[in-house]
Amino acid sequence: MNGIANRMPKFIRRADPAVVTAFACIVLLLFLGSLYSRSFLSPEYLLQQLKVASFLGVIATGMMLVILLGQIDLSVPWSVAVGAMMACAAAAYGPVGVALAIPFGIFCGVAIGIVNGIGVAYLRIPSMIITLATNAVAQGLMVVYTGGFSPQDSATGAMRYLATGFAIPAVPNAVIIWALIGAAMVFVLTRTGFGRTVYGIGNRERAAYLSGIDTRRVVMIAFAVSGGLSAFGGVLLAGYASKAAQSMGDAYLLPSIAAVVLGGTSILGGRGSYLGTVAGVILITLLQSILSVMQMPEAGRQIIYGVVIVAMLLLYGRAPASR
Amino acid sequence: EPEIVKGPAAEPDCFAPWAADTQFFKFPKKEGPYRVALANGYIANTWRIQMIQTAKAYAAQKDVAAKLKEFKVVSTGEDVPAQISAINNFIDSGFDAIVVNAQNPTAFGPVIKRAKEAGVVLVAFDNILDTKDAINVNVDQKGLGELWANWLVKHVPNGGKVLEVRGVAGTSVDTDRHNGIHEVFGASGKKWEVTEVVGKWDDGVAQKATADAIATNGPFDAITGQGGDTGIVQAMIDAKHAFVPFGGETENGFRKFCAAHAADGLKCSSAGTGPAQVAVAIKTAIAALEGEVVPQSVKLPLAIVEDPNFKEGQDYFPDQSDNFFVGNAFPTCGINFTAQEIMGQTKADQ
Amino acid sequence: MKDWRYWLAEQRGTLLAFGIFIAMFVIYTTNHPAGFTANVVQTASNKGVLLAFVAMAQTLVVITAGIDLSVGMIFTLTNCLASWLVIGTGIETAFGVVAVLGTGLLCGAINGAIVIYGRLQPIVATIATGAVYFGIALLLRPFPGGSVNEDLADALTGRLFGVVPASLVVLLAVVLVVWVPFSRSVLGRAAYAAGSSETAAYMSGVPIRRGKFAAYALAGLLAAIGGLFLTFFTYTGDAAYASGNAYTLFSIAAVVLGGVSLFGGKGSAIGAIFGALAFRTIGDLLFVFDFDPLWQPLFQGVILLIAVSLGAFALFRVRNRLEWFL
Amino acid sequence: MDGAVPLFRMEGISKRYGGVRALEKAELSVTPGSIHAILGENGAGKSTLIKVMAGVVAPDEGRMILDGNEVNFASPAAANKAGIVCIFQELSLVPELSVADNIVISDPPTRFGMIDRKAQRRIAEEALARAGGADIHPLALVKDLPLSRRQMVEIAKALARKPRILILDEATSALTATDVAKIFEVLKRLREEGLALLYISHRMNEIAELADQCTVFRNGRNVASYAAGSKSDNEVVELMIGREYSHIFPPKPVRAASDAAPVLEARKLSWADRLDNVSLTVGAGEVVGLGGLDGQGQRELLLAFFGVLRGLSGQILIDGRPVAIASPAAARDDRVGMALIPEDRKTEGLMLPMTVRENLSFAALDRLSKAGVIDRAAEQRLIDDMVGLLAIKTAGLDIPVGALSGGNQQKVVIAKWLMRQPRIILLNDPTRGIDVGTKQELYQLMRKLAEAGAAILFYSTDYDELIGCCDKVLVLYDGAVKRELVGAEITERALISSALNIHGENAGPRQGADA
Ligand SMILES: Nc1ncnc2c1ncn2[C@@H]1O[C@H](COP(=O)(O)OP(=O)(O)OP(=O)(O)O)[C@@H](O)[C@H]1O
Ligand SMILES: Nc1ncnc2c1ncn2[C@@H]1O[C@H](COP(=O)(O)OP(=O)(O)OP(=O)(O)O)[C@@H](O)[C@H]1O
Ligand SMILES: O[C@@H]1[C@@H](O)[C@H](O)OC[C@H]1O
Ligand SMILES: [Mg+2]
Ligand SMILES: [Mg+2]
Repeated sequence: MNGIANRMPKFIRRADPAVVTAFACIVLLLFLGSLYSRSFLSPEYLLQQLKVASFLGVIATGMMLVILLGQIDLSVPWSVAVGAMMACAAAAYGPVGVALAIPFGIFCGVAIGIVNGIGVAYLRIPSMIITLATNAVAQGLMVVYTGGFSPQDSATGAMRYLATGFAIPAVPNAVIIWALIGAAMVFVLTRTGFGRTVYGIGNRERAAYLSGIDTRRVVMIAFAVSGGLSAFGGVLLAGYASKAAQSMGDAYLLPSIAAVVLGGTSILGGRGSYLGTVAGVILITLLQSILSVMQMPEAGRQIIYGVVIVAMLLLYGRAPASR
Repeated sequence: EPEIVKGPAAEPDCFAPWAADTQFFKFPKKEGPYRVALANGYIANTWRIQMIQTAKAYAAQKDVAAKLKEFKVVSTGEDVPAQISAINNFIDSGFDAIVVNAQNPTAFGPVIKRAKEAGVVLVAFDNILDTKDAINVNVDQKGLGELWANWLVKHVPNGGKVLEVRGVAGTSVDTDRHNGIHEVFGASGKKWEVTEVVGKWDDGVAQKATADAIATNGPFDAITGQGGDTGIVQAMIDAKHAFVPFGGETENGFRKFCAAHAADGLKCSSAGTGPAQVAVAIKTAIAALEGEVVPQSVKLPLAIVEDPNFKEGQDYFPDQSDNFFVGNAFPTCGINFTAQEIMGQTKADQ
Repeated sequence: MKDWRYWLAEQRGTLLAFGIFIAMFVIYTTNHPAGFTANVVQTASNKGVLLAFVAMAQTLVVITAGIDLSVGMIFTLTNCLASWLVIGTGIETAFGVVAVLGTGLLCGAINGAIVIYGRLQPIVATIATGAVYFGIALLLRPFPGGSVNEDLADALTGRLFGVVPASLVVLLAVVLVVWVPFSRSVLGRAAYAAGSSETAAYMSGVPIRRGKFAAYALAGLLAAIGGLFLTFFTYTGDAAYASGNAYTLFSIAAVVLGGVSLFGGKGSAIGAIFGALAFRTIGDLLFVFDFDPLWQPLFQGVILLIAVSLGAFALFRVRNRLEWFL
Repeated sequence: MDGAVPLFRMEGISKRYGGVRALEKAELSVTPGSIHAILGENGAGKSTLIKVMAGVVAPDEGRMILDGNEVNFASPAAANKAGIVCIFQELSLVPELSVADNIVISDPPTRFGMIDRKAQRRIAEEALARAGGADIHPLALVKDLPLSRRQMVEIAKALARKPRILILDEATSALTATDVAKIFEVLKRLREEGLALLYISHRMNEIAELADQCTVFRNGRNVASYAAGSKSDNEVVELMIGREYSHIFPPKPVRAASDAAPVLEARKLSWADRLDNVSLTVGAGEVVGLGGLDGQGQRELLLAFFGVLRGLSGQILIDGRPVAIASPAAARDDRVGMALIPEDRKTEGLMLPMTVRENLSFAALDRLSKAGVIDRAAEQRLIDDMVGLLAIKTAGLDIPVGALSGGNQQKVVIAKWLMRQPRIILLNDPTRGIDVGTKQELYQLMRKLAEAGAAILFYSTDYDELIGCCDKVLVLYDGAVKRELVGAEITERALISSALNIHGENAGPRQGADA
């Protein structure tokens, strides 16, 4: 107990100003929302937001890992869809299928990630373009699949439970899962050799390579993890919606990038903390939700969304001045 | 160049004119068999996949196949110019008729002109064209909105709070349905307080928007959704929102819910037109090539099922995918696919 | 080494893109039911030129080692604006064209200002401004519609002397009027230098900020030319989100296929144009190969995957592994 | 010269970076027609001073006076306009642009608003010729040139700007004697033409040859100014480091070269057109030097051992057994136990924004982890050892390594490899841009490691170092070993003549084979 109390101040002292500001923005957003309606401060609404945020949170976790390497993963949309669809598909194959549904969905995402990883790490194709291409291939595969194989697309009980159940009263399982994945990510990034290597490669891959690191393997693993987490996000989304659909992932690409960067991670790689990503994810989710509930017409919503992101970044996301 | 003639159309029950003043076309008769193309835009959703599967299945039916020399399908994605170019290419390649699900109703002016000059029959369906120079196979979108609103007016006697989950902003489908709903509400004489959120015809988006709306503006006395209705009901269940009357689309998942929870208050009107309208469009194109009289604007019947008439195995299929649209038959046109027939094609069938 | 060898080395990416495009286009036209006719070429060029403009826009920004994820939205916004303004008498139309191009320039300038003077990372900054531009497009055109001066539209999407697609001529003119002067100007060189090594450029007294700003602003202008052309091609304005996004992503693919380095400082808009034309031909190949309709998206994806992997063959020539890391 | 009117004066210049005082009331004046050398330890403030002069860094306080008028430079461009041109080390060439583009970069000739390529090429060719780099093709991309050629381009670029004051910050640190000689001729000519030159270098012999006036910096202050030649080397070094200065090279052990068991051995290594049948052995405890003009394959040889090159022919043997080393990961593996101190510490040795701690343990993470998790206590112990062993001067372990001075950065690179206790250490010109004090520490460390049994292969562009440190030197020319010098044979004369691939005594400098 005492240990935790002792650590808190240090933890705050060490915190990146960007992360602190991002959290301050969250509070501000909620305050502004509460001027419109008290319900924005209700526990149900906040938990509901956290639950919805956890889907983006899981996906953004993978995106962050890749961005830390100085890369990007544009295959998120169809990795999410593939995860969701394939998990549901597995369920068509009897009890074994049902049992393996979740791992199978994740595995398919990992497979996409591995292709990305091979392209980026071994073939040195810019990630922005290889992931765009695998995204197109994944879409093609799912169209073929849907049209020809009598797809089963209902989520299994386990998927539903993960996304919407309550293992702990009042705390949605999705939130717990995000917390677990987040904790694992924090651990990996701060405590393991792999994490250090990720930051090292993000800063200077050449130096990392000459330090005797198999940088290609690390890049490959990071993309595989990103694919897997996108797919897992898809599995959770399918659980939430109780079914899988093709367009599931479309809404997650740009927000996942924005969330990571709003959280203070450098798009050039090598710098950023997971706590920032958490803040970014919550920010984006809240912003979208508040605009939606205010019944802002789509046009106004887009404009405000864009302006708020630029404003927040100008507040704390600026690169240092050169002189 | 078609001749403008007097009705009625060749198969009046199927080729129903949109309105009293709808013109009728009679194209010069061409000798078959014909080369027909389907220029689809977006492809990556179940509705479109189901549509393409139906088109293939329809073109493969014996009597239809006999009339077709070639049936070619191209999907060009979201990009309008790509679809325009596809139609241009079909024209240049000498196709006799082109069926199109247009990405944009107003962008095809030049291509319609070219088709006309080249004597190619152009038939639009689902997302139709703003023109009097091509044939449109129309769904009465506004009528659909009216139908849902009437259902709610009937089932919520004193008016109240309504959640309206809209589709994709800026499309005519969304606007027409929305206008239909609000005209009926306005004329009902009851007091309605409508909360509008955007669901983009997508279960995930609709579910989130609904969950947020319930948490902040709920509870509601009635719901209407243009699509993503399975997600909307799911959000109600998750939020432990009471079941209330619902006017929505024809997704299998939605209908499953309607059937299961009718007793608890989920009284539904489920209506729309399924992807099989592509078959009507192809049929219209062939009829036009054969020199039959067809309306410039064909009005499709709506497939409607309302509480308490949901029949398992006919109106919904408990062990089939949630994602497909059940309204998939147009008996007046002799088109009788069941959705599961289309989506249930297995590897062996191919 | 002889001078021409250096030239060749510099143009390698462009020439490769040219080669890929020609190869694909030959496969396409030789298998096309109508063959290599003026119509087929015109159709292909109208479609290709649209992406070419957006890809040129993307090139300018990528050269500075930035990226513009709002080009598609500027393209969409200017399309919507043009469907209001580019109509009427000659004077009115001309005024409309100027207004549309000015708007594009302004959007690009805003991006540039935010990235350079606001010091924000271009990826997120342009995701955000892209949302704003799309929002404005939607305000202008809540529904598809509007109109355009059809005489002008037909002239620019038609053919000259019955054979040459006018759109290609416009593209060439834009290359000569915008790209060539820019790439050879002091500002253009500053943009390249900033993209290659910002510190080095700064230390050398290169006007990097002005160079980068010019690149972003001109990118907006080029995207607007694209938007204008879209209006000529479709006669209407349409605030379509998915299509705007698609153009942004396609432009990145085109730029890479065109030999422009995403790391900045290297490549040319000419390469990107061929990249764009090649990318468009991938879609056209669907006409000539008889694929099951549901397999078409997969086919396109696979071709794209193969095309972007082509560059990787150079890797097998690398004998010093440090070259992997630039 | 002392009586000459200063062209430019700096008075009371201070600059702080956070807690670090880079400059503290520094003074300097520059007279036309003279070469003014600036000396000082790593981190003494030399670079900061000239960055202030060149408009790269804004000073916190102080005045600058040019031609009697106070000036203030808002940017490097402004300083250039005033006639102050600086050659920063490696920082200011744009790699993707051509040599000609780079030479005219700050003020390209234009016609009708566009860059006039013909004129540009003419200017570039002239400038290259003046700088002694006429063999460099103006259309070549800078990124394709070896370091020594890039330095030539830098100088040409500076000359093309018609400077009144020309500043060279360690501009020769990557060059070999021949190139340096060429540049010196240029500099002397410029002095004749009336330019004011500021020259920063850690090489005492260069300063002795070139300078008219010297200023020594220590801890951000100018501690002494004197006419060149008026102080002995030892006195100067003591001024610089502020302490007594003892003999620079540690004594070499006396023993027969043959009694060392070969640890690292190469047999007929060839690679592309850069390595040509190189055979060599390095024994335990032996320091073997690689000599020759820069760019004769020395760097490639080190990279070949370290598993970086593909398509290598010939054999590498470790402890007499042939091994295949396909990557640095394989090279550092215990079976081989190799370490490479790379050429460029900023891009190959370190991740500048990461902390000193993270950089130090980076190459040894596998050893410091159990099941992938870093044992932080063990990490801390090993880091403390290394910081102590190499006397790394840092404000803390959790500051970015980029904030350390050049010499200390280099120590971090070496320490990070020593953490693995390598048996074979490859050093690629490790003392570049490092002050005498630190150099001396490195020489001693090298010897200590050798005595502990390490096999050391050491490439240096500085002949004094090779002479002072090595038991044996292999001189490379055009990728092949031209001569092996052992023990007392290692003399400056022998090194130079074999580097130029000439055996007669009338060895005159000749153009190196380089493009
Ligand atoms: N941008 C900066 N941020 C923080 N500290 C800096 C910065 N630039 C210089 N310093 C510090 O200022 C001091 C002087 O540095 P400077 O580079 O002027 O030394 P120097 O004499 O050129 O050393 P060297 O011989 O290694 O080149 C050093 O302690 C350095 O750490
Ligand atoms: N971002 C930074 N933060 C802190 N200190 C910095 C930073 N950048 C540079 N420095 C300091 O500025 C000094 C001068 O930088 P410079 O690039 O001249 O390197 P240097 O020390 O002269 O290295 P070299 O000896 O290789 O020339 C460095 O020694 C370093 O201490
Ligand atoms: O008509 C719509 C169709 O075009 C779209 O693709 O899917 C949903 C349908 O309602
Ligand atoms: Mg220095
Ligand atoms: Mg230095």
